[in-house]
Amino acid sequence: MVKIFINEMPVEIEEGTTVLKAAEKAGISIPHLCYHDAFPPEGSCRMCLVEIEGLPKLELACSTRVREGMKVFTKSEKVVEARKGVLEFLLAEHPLDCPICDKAGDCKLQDYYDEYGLFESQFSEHKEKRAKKVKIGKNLIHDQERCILCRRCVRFLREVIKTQELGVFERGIHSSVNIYDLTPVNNNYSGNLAQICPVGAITDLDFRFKTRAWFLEKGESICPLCSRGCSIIIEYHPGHYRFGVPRKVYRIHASKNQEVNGFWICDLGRYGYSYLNENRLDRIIVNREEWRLEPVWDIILKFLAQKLKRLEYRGKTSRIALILNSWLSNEELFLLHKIFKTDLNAEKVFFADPPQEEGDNFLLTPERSPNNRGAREMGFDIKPVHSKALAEETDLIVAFGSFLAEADLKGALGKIETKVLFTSHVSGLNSLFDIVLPTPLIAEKGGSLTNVDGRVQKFSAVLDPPGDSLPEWRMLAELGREAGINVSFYREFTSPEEIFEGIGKEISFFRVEK
Amino acid sequence: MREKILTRYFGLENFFKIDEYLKQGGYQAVQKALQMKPDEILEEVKKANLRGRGGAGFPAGVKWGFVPKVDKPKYLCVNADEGEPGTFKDRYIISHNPHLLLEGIIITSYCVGIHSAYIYIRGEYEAVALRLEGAIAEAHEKGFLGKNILKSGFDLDVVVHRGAGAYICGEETALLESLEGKRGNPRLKPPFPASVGLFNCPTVINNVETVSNIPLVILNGADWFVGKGLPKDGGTRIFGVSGMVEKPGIYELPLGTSLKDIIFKHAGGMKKGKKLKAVIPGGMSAPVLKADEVDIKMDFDTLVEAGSMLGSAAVIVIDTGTSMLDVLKTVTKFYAHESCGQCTPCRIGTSWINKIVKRMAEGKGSKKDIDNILRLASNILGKTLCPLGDAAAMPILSIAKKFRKELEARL
Amino acid sequence: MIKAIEYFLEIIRGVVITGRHFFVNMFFHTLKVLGIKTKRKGAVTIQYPEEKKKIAARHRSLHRLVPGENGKPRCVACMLCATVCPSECIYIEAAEDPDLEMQKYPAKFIIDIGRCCFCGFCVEACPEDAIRMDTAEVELAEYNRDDLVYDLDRLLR
Amino acid sequence: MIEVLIVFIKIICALVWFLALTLYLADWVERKQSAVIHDRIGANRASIFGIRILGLFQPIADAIKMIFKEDFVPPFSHKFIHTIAPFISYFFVAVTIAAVPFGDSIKIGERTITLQVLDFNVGLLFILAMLSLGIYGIILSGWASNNRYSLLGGLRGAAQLISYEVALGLSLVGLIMIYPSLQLSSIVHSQGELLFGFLPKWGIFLQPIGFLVFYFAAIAETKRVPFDLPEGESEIIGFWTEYGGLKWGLFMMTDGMEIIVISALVTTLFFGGWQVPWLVADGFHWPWGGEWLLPHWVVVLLQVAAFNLKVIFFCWLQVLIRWTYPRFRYDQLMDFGWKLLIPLSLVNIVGTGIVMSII
Repeated sequence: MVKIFINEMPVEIEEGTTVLKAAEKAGISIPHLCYHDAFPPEGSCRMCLVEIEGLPKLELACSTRVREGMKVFTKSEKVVEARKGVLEFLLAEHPLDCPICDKAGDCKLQDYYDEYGLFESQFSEHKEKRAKKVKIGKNLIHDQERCILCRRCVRFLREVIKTQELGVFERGIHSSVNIYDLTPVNNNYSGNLAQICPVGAITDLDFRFKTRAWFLEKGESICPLCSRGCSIIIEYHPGHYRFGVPRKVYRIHASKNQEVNGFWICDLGRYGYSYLNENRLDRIIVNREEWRLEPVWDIILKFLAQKLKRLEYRGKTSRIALILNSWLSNEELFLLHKIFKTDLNAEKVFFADPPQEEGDNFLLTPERSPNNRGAREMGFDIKPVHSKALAEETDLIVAFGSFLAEADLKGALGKIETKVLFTSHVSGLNSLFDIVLPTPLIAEKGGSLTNVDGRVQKFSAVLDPPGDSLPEWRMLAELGREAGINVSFYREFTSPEEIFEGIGKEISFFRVEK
Repeated sequence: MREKILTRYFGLENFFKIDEYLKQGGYQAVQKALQMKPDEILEEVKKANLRGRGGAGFPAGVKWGFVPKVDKPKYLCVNADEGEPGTFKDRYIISHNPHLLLEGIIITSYCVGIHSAYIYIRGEYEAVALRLEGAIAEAHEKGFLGKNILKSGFDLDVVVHRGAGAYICGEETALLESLEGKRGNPRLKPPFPASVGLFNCPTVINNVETVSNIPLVILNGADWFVGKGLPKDGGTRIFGVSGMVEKPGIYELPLGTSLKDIIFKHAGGMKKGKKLKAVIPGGMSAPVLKADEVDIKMDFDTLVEAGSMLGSAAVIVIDTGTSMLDVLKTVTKFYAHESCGQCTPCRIGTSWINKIVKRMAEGKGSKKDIDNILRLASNILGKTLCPLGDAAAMPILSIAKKFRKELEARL
Repeated sequence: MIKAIEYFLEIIRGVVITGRHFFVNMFFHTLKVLGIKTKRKGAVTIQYPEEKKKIAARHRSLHRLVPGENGKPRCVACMLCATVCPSECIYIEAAEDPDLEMQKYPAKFIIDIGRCCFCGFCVEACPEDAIRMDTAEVELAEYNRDDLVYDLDRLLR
Repeated sequence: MIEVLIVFIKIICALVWFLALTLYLADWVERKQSAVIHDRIGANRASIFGIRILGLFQPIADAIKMIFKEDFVPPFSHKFIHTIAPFISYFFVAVTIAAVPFGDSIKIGERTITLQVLDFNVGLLFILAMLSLGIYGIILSGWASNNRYSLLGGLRGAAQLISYEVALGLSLVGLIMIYPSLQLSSIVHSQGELLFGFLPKWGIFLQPIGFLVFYFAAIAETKRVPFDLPEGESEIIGFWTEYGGLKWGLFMMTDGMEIIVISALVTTLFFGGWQVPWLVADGFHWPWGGEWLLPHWVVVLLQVAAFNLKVIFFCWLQVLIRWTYPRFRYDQLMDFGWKLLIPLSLVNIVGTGIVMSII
């Protein structure tokens, strides 16, 4: 540990840290454009210049390491003047079309201008004319005029993905980032380029011009599209009621999580958010009119609990079939295990997961569901749906998710008396079951997931679930209480945290070390 | 006292051939050096106060001393990328006396423990490069290069690498990048090339003239060498005089010679009918001196005191018939063209200033433009990644300050 | 006591003032009914649908989208108007402009006049001077709320 | 039989007169007069086949509109009372007109017909009683609406009317003392006499303080600005908040009729009723000597016209006052009634008594 002074404020910091990081830790932000935590410093933007006592020139905060007793000034007159100068240069060649730039609102250059610039333009020459719409990848458009040549994109492809599709061409004022010989950036991590670009040079075709950054609300969640469990930021618009525009997720960004995904997410997770927007089931469907059930949660739950009680009373609990999936959170799987395995001793438990696909060696895993590991640790035997076994001697089937193959089930379901489906989406399955209950997705409820490496990560609701949807854990805890088999056990479960504590008491894998 | 030590035999025919060179007592320094211990050589060089001839004037011995003793290959890069406008000394050295350079390379490599040396030569010097390659081949033949040099057990290979014509590759780290086969962009310092250089290995980078001085130091001793120049600044210097003088060319003179003497005594004075207006004393990147400032000693420290620099000691003489605006235009055009585009102030600043100067030359300028140029140039100065930014800003600043009246008159 | 007298005097004065207005105006009304022309009218009112007051140049009336040289709206779909709108009555959907030089254009531009409070912020916010409130149209009543939702075709003029 | 027919005809005539005056005085005149005071033009849009004539069709249009509006009874209200309340209000004002003399008597053939629906001997008491009963309409409407604001309005109305009832009654005591009768026709006849040989013996000359108190109290009785506390548009919105359509129209008509009743009362009691100065049954008898004899029907016509003109003038005056003054505050209203008008009327009674006993 060394002691340094930033703006005359003493800061204790580990040796070898850069001034920039030290300042960040002390709560002082030093503007920087080319520096990114994931890469070694490049020092080309010259925004992070700071004054260090005893040195004649201004030094780069991003590359200068701390020394004992170093005195750093981040806001001295000299520094501010230098930053103004650099900003002036950057803006001289940067188009001032923020109103139509997609980055406006979370553009670093804009922020720094707001903080340090606010000068009148002295630039009376013509800006260099460059290509405005270069398609550099399947989802990426590069605006060479807006590019400030921080080369984050080049370094990302060189140092993280190692595919090196991008390079800097020409020199001096004519320098521009481009692809080599018509080989566009088509790797599975191309979307990260748009996210790390500090200005609006690389934009995402998927998000481009759809909305403005400041209309969006954001929240942190976990990507459920593979078992890696990357941290993501979901950005969505709450909806424009008067114009009939519903709530819509607009984009997904990678969130920083050193232990799992670093700073990146794959394109599958980034662009595969349409499941949150489209085809959502938002009301309870009762297909059996003769039951005269009002589509209200309380009534349906009481009805289900009644069914379970009756089966238990008759000793026919083995005639219950359960189809689960790995999109369920640890808490929900635990409750399901408790109710159906421990309490009711159901034997027919199947898993219907999305089929495995090829993974890559970086983040994407072959399993395309978020909680496979969790289900295994919970004590479930992961078997695919066996329609023959399912059809025989079954009175009640409770299925979760919309990953079931419709064709396989059609024949099997015919003989079963009561069929209940919990699903988040409208699909052909909905007509096969007697009762269809809407459920929220990972981004719309709280809970925890176990990723492929056995890391348990908690998440909380970002979006409001559509319509009547009720989180499965809540419904299951209620069902456990209503069924009346082990009432006192289920009574204390009123939040995912409480359930998680309950899991920890029973399964050592989920125990939190205190 | 005009004693040539480096350029002593430049007039001789076929001196670049190894036979002729050996006849004049060549490669004796190598023989002497190989019998010395590397540390002794280092001591000797340090004592000789040999300062780098590339422009920055960093003592060569000290630079070698920075090379860490690690178990990694080490490299020597000889910077022959002579891109500075007005400078042509290295070309003369290589084309007239390539073996002196090779001798210096061998001694340096032996001293630091290097087994491969690179000569990064400017792309435009085609004939010079060919001559150098010929010389290397001859040296190989005679056993001065290759495996087991002069049976001392010391191996050395020398490779000539030709640049592709970028000024920035004269900057040491950009030169390394270029040698590695990458785009010639300067690296962030620290780490300095002495510890992390070519292929991430410790690397010594020296100018052709510096290396060429090594054999003289070894052969004649440090004290003799210091005696040829100033106490802090050993040896002679090759001044390349160009511009409106009667006899432009290279002049080997001791450091500390007056600039006035160089122009009027050695270079034969101004051309007929021309009057001195300004001098750029150290290559284009050096701040300009006005006619009344030429009575100045040409050495590193005095010139820095006077607000200029010795640089590559290329004296460019400007007469009253030349408009300073045109000089400025040439300077800005050159730097705007040669900026590598990596860091912001240099990439945009040089081109911006160039645009303003171009407009001024078209007669569309205003007084505000000169203020603007001054402001922009000082925004570049000291804020760039490599010295190119400073090199661009300094002459612009000096011209705009010292000849402001003239510039304003041209508006 | 004096206060009470003053009070009554004021009461009487009030009646006198209103009475004076009544008789003076009545006199001119009577002249008019009798067909005698006078410069002065008995009332300052404008008979609205027949006579219309000239709308001042700065008056904020119905919005319009200014067409550019090619007849398409000048709007670049930056959504600053929608951002600044305090009553959230502007809705824009942008689309990529096929022109390589241009960025985007409004595929949908909807103003819900029923919500609009005519503050004119959208006009001030517009960087392209593409939206103006100078149509001098102030009669915007409709029988149906949905008819008050104006789309691009209706606004472009 | 013929007597009944005559009374019936008199009732019809009185009601038609009343309705026409209500419509045109309370609606058209009020709109137009306020407009003229305000430098406006006033309602002039209602037209029949494009003919507008100064907006004279406006009252008809208003009436049609009110008739065809939805007759809304709010839920939770007391439906019966809610419906009956405006009728109570209307009825008690409408019956007061029975005691008002429009003129002296007319001789048609053998028969002498008094131009009065019914010549009560307690006409004055009857009118006061009927006006007081009108309060019920207000209270009931406020209560039946089951709306706090309506109830507040109704209660305020009741409090206000009861307060001013006292001053109203007391202010007339002096008059009754001078013309020792409660019969309105007899009071009017008495006002035909001359004082000092030239001044008509009108109530205004004999009872100026009585007139002032009566007039203020009477305006307060009509619940119009500046005494419109029961309505109070800006604060409590009033007892008729929950009324619409024709029921609300009835309240409005009650309002208009009250203006006319008050004007008729003022005319009758203080301005000689149908009396024209110096006009007696056979023509003018000027106080400076000489006379201008007129036939009987001309005299009757003059008397009826005089009565109507006086009524119209007082209506005009009330409208002028209504468009001139701002509303009283509630405490000011109560102060005015209890602390000024009632003591003043008591002083007036005592003063009248003293003067009468001296003379």
